[in-house]
Amino acid sequence: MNLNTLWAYANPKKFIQTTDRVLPWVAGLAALALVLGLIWGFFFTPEDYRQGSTVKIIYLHVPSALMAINAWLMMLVTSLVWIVRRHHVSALAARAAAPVGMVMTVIALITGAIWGQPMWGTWWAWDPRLTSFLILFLFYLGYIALWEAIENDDTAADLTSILCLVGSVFALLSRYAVNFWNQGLHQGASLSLDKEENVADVFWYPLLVCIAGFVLLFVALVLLRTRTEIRARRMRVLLARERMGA
Amino acid sequence: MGLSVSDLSVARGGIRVLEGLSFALAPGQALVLRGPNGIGKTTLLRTIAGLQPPVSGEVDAPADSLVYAGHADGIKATLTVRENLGFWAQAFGNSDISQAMEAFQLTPLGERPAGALSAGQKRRLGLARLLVTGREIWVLDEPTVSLDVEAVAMFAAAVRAHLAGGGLAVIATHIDLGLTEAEVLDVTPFKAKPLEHDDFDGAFL
Amino acid sequence: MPDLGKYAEAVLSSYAISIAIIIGLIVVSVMRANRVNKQLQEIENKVKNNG
Amino acid sequence: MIALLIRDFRLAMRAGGGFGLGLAFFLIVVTLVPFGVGPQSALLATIAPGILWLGALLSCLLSLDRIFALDWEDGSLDLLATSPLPMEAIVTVKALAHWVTTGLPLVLAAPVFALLLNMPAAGYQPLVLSLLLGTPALSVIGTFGAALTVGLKRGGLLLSLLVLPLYVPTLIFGAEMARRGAEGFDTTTPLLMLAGITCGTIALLPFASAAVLRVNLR
Repeated sequence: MNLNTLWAYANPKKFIQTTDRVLPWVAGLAALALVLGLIWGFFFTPEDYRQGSTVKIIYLHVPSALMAINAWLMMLVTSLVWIVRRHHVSALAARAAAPVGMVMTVIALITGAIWGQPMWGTWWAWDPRLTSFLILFLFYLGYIALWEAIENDDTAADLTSILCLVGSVFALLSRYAVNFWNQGLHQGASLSLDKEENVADVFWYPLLVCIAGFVLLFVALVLLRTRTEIRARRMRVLLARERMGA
Repeated sequence: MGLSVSDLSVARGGIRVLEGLSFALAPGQALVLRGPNGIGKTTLLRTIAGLQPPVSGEVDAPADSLVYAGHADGIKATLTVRENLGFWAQAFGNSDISQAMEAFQLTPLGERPAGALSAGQKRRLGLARLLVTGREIWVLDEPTVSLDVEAVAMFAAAVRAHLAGGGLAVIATHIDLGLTEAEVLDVTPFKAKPLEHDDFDGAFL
Repeated sequence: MPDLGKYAEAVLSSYAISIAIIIGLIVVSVMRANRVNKQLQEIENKVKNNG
Repeated sequence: MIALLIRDFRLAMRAGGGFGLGLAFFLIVVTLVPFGVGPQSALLATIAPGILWLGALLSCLLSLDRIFALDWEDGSLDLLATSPLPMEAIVTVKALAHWVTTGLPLVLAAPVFALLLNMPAAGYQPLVLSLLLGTPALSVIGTFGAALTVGLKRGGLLLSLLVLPLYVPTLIFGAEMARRGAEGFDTTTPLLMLAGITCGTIALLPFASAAVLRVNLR
């Protein structure tokens, strides 16, 4: 069977076989780390003198915010791999990762808004960080919508990977534009939510476990969804061939 | 300076339709493609014209020597015949359109907006565009659709003149153009064999 | 249960919402995986016996 | 390339070319705002720069899907692809044609519409300058979006969903410059950022749009 160059690198059958073994482990570890991290963070950390118990929200907000950004970076890398190496599995992995990234952005937005509520007195404040997550959410929405709008898989993979490249540049631009725009309102730098600097050790360790949990959860979900995308694509090809063959 | 295609296979919507095609054309030769509808003639012509990359094999022709004419003629209804032709002439780098207007008797229709032309006249305008581009290799997909007998003769004469001038043509058509010197290639034997279904990876081609 | 003070409602709601969304995503992904898997098996068998 | 530009101008000017479309929409948006927000002139004056910038942005968005759709339907795009013109040139000319037929009229009309929202006098010059600098970026980014959705059936909605997030930086710096101008503050920083973004998009985005068009032509 002659594998033409287009296909020599990627091998969905090998991908599915390897993930058969790996997926259960990753899923198990993810569950363990998540449960452990959240329980540790929720039950066994003292109150913060300034923020009271709302500090417990960092165990959701920080990991989800990190994953929201890293998911887009992962999609950027897989898009590049698709453009350069025409590696089918990486294009499908990007398609699989987008919804997970979007959900992480939603969680980051919700927890960020709830956490900021006592400070700002309103459910939503145009804080630069929260606003840039809102813009990232719009990018995810557009990316997924483009995948759904195109029938031909190869064209869809090409177009979405180019959109991902261009979108990343504009997402970065928006990130700084938003920073400029909020300070521009002369309302004084609102207490932005970057927690990393002032997190005492006792809060730090559960946070690390939560972050590990979210990363593992992301990997498990992307592997699972990529396998589904591969099978869905194989189904489309078989159906198309049946129509052509009949 | 001719056109040569070696072991070409083309795909439509990600699925191979034709494979193993090879032929070569020297200047002054024409090739007529026959085959049932939907077998992939259009896809083959678009690949030869460079509009889409082949799945394997290659097409080599001198750079900037191909011109493609598909079913749609690229005519703007609100522009007059002269403006349409003039635009395509400038787009391809030359400006004389009178000779093409003569060849397809479009001079009397010069100032009429293209939207007011009949299907046959529009088609003649589309084919006149070929002359205006000054390209050697014509790649034509069903050029004589909606043409009456007299217009088909006009088109055959234009092709013959093009070939006499050292040009080449690859034409997909069902009706006989009366081009005695053209070779005929039936593409049916080159239909892509569907890959056996059990090779999981193959299904991705 | 730790004493959450006056922010109890905020902390609890954010945990509840986030966990609900994560579980929702997992359930949707797993269900879709099984459905596509089943459909693929059907088509492969159909193609196999009249292939 | 000039031939393509002239042809596009002729097409836009001729009947049904959609030349006044963007302008009319801009006027409608600006006149609707006071109905929605209330006629207090003090309030209108403060939000005038933002409204004018939003109106210009939405008017640009409105006429984007016409850029390639017409050429796609009548086969011109295929023929242009085989012409000596590189695809990048075609895309840039299309963006320029869109800017001249849609963007420029908005820039010229903006001061007139600013009267409706009684914008402070100091704001007129920065508003026009910011629009002049910003609308080319809107056209080039819009052309990228139009190329992405050219083959799709109901591509219009998807086009807005893809393009609006890309408009955010230009909108923020453009509106910020107009607002600072209206309030009498110094406008150099937003001006420089706006000009930078526009130059960057004009220089780089046509390559992405050309790649996308080649994919769509397959």
